[in-house]
Amino acid sequence: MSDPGIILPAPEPAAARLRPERTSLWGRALDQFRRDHAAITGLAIVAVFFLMAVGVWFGWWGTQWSQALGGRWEGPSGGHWLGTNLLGQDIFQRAVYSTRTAFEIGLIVAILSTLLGGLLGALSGFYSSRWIDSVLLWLMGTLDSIPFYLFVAAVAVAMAGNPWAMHIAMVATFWTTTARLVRGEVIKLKNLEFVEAAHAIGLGQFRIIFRHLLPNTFHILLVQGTIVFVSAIKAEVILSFLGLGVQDGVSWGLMIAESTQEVLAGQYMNFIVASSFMFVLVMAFNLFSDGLQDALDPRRAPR
Amino acid sequence: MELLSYVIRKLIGGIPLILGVTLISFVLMVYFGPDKTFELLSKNPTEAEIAQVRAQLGYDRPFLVRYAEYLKEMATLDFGFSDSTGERVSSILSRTIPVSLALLAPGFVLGNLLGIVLGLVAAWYRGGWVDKLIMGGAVVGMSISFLVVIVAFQALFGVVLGWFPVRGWNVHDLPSYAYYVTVPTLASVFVALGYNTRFFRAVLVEEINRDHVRTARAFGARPAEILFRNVLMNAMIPIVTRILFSIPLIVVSGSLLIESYFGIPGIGKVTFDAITSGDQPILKAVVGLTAVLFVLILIVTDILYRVVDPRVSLTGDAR
Amino acid sequence: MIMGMLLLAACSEPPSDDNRDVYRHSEDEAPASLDPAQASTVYSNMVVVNVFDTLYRYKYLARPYELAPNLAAGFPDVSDDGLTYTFRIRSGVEFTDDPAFPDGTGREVTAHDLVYSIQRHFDPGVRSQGAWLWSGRIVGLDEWGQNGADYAAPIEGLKALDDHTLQIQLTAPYPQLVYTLAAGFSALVPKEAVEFYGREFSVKPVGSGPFKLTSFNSALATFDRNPKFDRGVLNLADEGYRDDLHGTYGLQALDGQAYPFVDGLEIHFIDENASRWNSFISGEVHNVMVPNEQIDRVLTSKDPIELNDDMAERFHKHSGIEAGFVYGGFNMADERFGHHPDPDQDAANRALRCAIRDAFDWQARNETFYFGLGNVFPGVIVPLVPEFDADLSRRSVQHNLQSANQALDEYGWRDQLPSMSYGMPSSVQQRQMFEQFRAQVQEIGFSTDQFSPESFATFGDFSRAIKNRELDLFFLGWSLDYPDAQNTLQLFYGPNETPGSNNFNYNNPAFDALYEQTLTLQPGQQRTALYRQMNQLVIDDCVVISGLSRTRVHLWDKQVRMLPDREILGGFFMRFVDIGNESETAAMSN
Amino acid sequence: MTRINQPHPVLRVDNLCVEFATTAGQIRAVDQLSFSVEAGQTLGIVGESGCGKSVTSLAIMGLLPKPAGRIVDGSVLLDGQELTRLPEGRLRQLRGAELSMIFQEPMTALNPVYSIARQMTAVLKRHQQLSARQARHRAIEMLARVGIPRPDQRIDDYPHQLSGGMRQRVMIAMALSCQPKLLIADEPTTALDVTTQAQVLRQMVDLQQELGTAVILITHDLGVIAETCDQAVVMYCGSKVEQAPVADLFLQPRHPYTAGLMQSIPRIREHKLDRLPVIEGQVPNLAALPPGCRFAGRCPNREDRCVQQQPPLTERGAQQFACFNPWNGPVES
Repeated sequence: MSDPGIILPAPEPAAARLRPERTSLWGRALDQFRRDHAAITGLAIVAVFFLMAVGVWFGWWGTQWSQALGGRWEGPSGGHWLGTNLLGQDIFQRAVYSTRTAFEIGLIVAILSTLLGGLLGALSGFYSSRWIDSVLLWLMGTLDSIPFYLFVAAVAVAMAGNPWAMHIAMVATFWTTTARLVRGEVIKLKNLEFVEAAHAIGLGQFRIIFRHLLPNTFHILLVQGTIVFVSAIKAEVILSFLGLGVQDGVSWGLMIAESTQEVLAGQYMNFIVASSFMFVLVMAFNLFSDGLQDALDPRRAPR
Repeated sequence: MELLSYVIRKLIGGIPLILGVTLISFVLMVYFGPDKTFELLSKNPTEAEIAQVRAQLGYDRPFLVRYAEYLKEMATLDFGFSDSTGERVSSILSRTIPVSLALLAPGFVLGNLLGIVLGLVAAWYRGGWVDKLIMGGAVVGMSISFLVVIVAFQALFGVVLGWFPVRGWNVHDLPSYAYYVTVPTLASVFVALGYNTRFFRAVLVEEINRDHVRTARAFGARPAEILFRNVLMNAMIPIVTRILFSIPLIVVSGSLLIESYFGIPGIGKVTFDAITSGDQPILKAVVGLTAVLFVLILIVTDILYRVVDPRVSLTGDAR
Repeated sequence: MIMGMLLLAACSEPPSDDNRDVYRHSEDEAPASLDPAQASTVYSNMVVVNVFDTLYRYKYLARPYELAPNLAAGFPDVSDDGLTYTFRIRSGVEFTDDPAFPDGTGREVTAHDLVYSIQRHFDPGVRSQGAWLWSGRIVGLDEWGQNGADYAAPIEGLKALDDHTLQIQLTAPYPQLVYTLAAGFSALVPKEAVEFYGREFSVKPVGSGPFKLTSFNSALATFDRNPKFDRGVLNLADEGYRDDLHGTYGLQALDGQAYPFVDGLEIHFIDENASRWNSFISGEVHNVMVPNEQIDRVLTSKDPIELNDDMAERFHKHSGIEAGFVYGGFNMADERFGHHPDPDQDAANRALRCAIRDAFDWQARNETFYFGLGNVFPGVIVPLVPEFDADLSRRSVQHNLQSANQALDEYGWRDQLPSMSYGMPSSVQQRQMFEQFRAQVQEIGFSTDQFSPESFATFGDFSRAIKNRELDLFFLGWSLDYPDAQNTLQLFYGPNETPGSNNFNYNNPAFDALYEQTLTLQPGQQRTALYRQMNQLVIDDCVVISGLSRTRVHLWDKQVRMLPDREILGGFFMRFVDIGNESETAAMSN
Repeated sequence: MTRINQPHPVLRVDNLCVEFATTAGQIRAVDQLSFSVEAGQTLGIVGESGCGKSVTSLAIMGLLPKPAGRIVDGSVLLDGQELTRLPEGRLRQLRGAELSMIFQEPMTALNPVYSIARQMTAVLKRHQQLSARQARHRAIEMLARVGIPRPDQRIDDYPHQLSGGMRQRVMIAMALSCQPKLLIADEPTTALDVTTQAQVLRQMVDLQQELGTAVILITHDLGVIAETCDQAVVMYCGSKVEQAPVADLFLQPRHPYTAGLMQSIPRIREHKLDRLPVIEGQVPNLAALPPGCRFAGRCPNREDRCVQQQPPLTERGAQQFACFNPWNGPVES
């Protein structure tokens, strides 16, 4: 076999007897994930941010993000932990409130684009080399050929200030990668015995797709979901800077966009706080996502 | 001859893609796009003037006519004049694209080269601390927003240190080129490096685990030789694919942010201004040409596959 | 190899010759079009008046602004009824050499060129943005445009009597006519170049002004001195020089010398404040208008404006009020809060508008966004025009929550407030301004949802929404076309309602009657009184939340001898700019 | 353990112990392994997959995957030179020159993007300082010697243009092109079909005889051992359970594991063996080895002490085995 480092001289069945290791994909993934300290740390940080976002949802904190509570550009103090911005708004409250915005964008875009990508990818794979597949492949190729920011900007402009324009644009571009991956997996799966058996006993095609094929691509969907989540949060910053992002409310992207002028006037607080919050969440999510990929993709098993 | 017929076949095969891209972008950017009428009107317009300008902009014509016109413009590569300045679109493009290329080329080349080098190093020491350090750095790099990097670099190099200009593009010779291109290049390398390194490492690790690498080691090849001849050369297909396909995205999307922020008169800034002012002729040209570029890159990629891997033939299917 | 070629292609300009004196000017935005027919912005004007000639220009230093002949030989003869104007044009003035002319040599500028240039505005194919200056004013001109814009067809009210004489016949007295002939819109263009370059004339202008455009893109315009340009010498006394005001700028040395003084001109269009500022500090450009966020760092005092020592050591300073203002407006066509046929409801609506106006805190706006340098004034007659009334009650620009709440209670608005949409172009600063305003109206009972932002990706879409009366509230800026209050008061004239310039759709017969009365009046006491009456109507009806004129603080390199001013004056000052060499400058400061 | 007055062996492996770091902890993949090979001799190592035979060959070559695998004890002497303590640079000079190795998968063992010529001459240029022309000449000559028809043309082919058998011949030619003292062949014919297998083996043995190379042949196929080897080492779970001259081994296997292997060989070999014949029971986990004999769990002759302590290597004539209760009966089938 290829690398002696990868195939260790320990035959599988013996291992199963001596140590009760889980044999399913998910069981092994869980074991692998648990041993990945970076991923666990990432998950923990993401959880903290999520709680922060939930708190904002329930109005426990971050409620006074829009009020001008202080003077312009006050330094950190007991009243304003991280100081105030140009309008005298509390930077900490705004950063905390933005956590909710980030999760809203990340979750909505990740869930929708994963659903769309999974569904269309499965359809495309199941009917591979038929017309549905050709049309879907053409659509994916087309969407991938339009430069991302141009596309998002165009959607935002076309939808004239609609608060969901940004989400829709991101979903419309992010689903293609997921769909391609799912398509490949489904093509692989549909030739496997259990699917052929399902055909043989006369199960309907949609039943096969939804009951047998899609669930088996769930690991791809999960990993892609995390990747899209991170991409969405990062894209929001750029779009908000370009004036195409969040329409009402506040987000780290808006804070950074506000701060671009302040930074050059020597006021760094808004910039540092917003970018740090975002960096920590994105970094944690990246670590978490990496851990998931290592755990779920046998080919990415560590070294 | 074989090559020529192949290219022609591929070009014809690219037509649906171009049609798709033009159709989608036409619907979004032109049909439902921004209305330029009121920017061209005076402070005190009359209904008649509004109708007049709308007619001049072609807003009053039916969808299909306008789309057909777009396709005709694509076929003749003549996109007319900018709706804002009245400058010929082709002259805008020929003025701005070289600027963008000169601006982005160093960052693009460096970002990929460094990415490959770091990827090779990490792959060679996979599992070791060097690998962990590089990959840790890559994740950090991936987690920082491009905008944050640009703002921070501009503040650092332009304002705090004052080594480089804060913005602008007043290039007339090599030193002035280096003067203006450095900070944007650093920023784009910084941002691209994390993603590139990760991708290249993954590809290279897969290759480094192959049997022929072990063979080479068993025959006493030096690490440099192995990394170059066995690992890198064999990983060329995914590497070439990634690099080539990132070109159109970088030329438009990448330059958009850098050029708007650094005030550089390249294609990205022109495109962005066209979006925010609804300059449809420019948008039509940029999107259409990007689609053509994609098709060309598809072809170039296939030809390069043939060059880097003897197993690939242009007539049959790859691998 | 490829890189080298790229580099060559990407070069913006050959390096400027060290022996040439080049004035490097910075502006905060790039003009869209350089065609005088579309010279609607300060930025376009900056270029247009330097490349082209206008009949009149504003005096370099005189304030309030005064006209001086430019291409015209003196002021026009006006008939007693004020309807016929006869202009004499200098002879011997030629357009710059350009391939557009036969054998490439520019020919003489004649009165026919002015006829052509004004005709163009009424040609439907030209997309004029300045036609409204003359629309309905000149006999036969509108009809000429409507009848197919045949340039061969004569126009009764606009004709060249000979090569150097132009006659304009008005439909009614129009005291502002001469002002319009100092606007970039009226600049003289040669027909040959317009036809030669077609659509691209807007980026390849050919004129007879003091400079000749050599390159233009959205970041930089470069010019060479027009060697054919000869208007004699600079007479400082005629230009309004006062030793007490201008003595320190080193202008005396230029008195009696032929202008333009510099060999070349560069205008750098730098959108971002910080970038522009840094370019100035590092010497890449010679001048800057101090961006807001630098104000606290640069000034030691705001009234009067004083530079800190370091800045005063290095730079000259001049400050002035902008020729324009920013204001918020209501869409009066909306019966929920605008005009209402029922007098009681109309009064209630008026109370609501007044309450919102009183809730708006100009002081906060000024402090936050203009660093206290804005000039808050009541009404719509801006401080820059002669008709401005410094003694007008400031009641309408005072933040007064108590009176606002009281009025709302009195008219039964409590808990019945309508939802208001606030329109804005999508930008960070616009959003911040909105957030500040929203916080203020929340104090009088509006909830977050009742006061919602509607942002537009392009300014065009924003304007369309205003013109289509889709927005309840909006903030806009206005820059004056000429220093006359009529220019802002026309924004409230009923017949100008949208899509015209009356974005408020304000419709008050009393106002309209006064407006019509002033149209034909020459400047003077009577007209000023009527203007002020109209102003009061607008204030009392709470149509507008107004206003603020920004104070511009100009800084420039001490090496440059000039007085920069882009208000009204536009780019006219550039012909008088001189770059002193180091030793001269040093000698002068001693 | 050591014998005096023997001819000087080309390779002597003494008490070799190799460990791997895994997520389950340190695993001893090779435990106290000793053997030696003389010039011109062929030593077979046989065992189930995972028994440590490939690890042994990599350990000798110094190609254990780093940092997971390392030699924790023992020595490897090539011509009297200690390999385990040699710096990597020196070891590299030996690989391909003094000791060569060919692998199981001829389909993937060659670099697909370079021609045969380029890969063979690279080795020759590296170790023998030949000019490009000389190296090519030599490479063609070697290809001819392993029985490749029209070698002067085939040498410019790319690996994908050759059949599996041809590729393995190329590997053999390449491995022997610098006339190494030792050739390690790790399952060289497993991936080939039966007829090609025999031809390739024959070619390899012929060339080995000609050049006097010592060969270690690693296989799971006892038939291959019988046909080509002088001595055979049987490995189980990382350690040697039996070593004997091939004739003795087939005549009278001593270790019950060897006997088990023998029993399951089909008498008439009509088809190649894809895997070793099945022996009842399961191989223990290397991460948690039992204290006694590693084969005890599957051994028909198991006694109590087999479970408690490890049987030492016993010598009987030319035969060595590690068993308390060796097999004495005939090999049934």
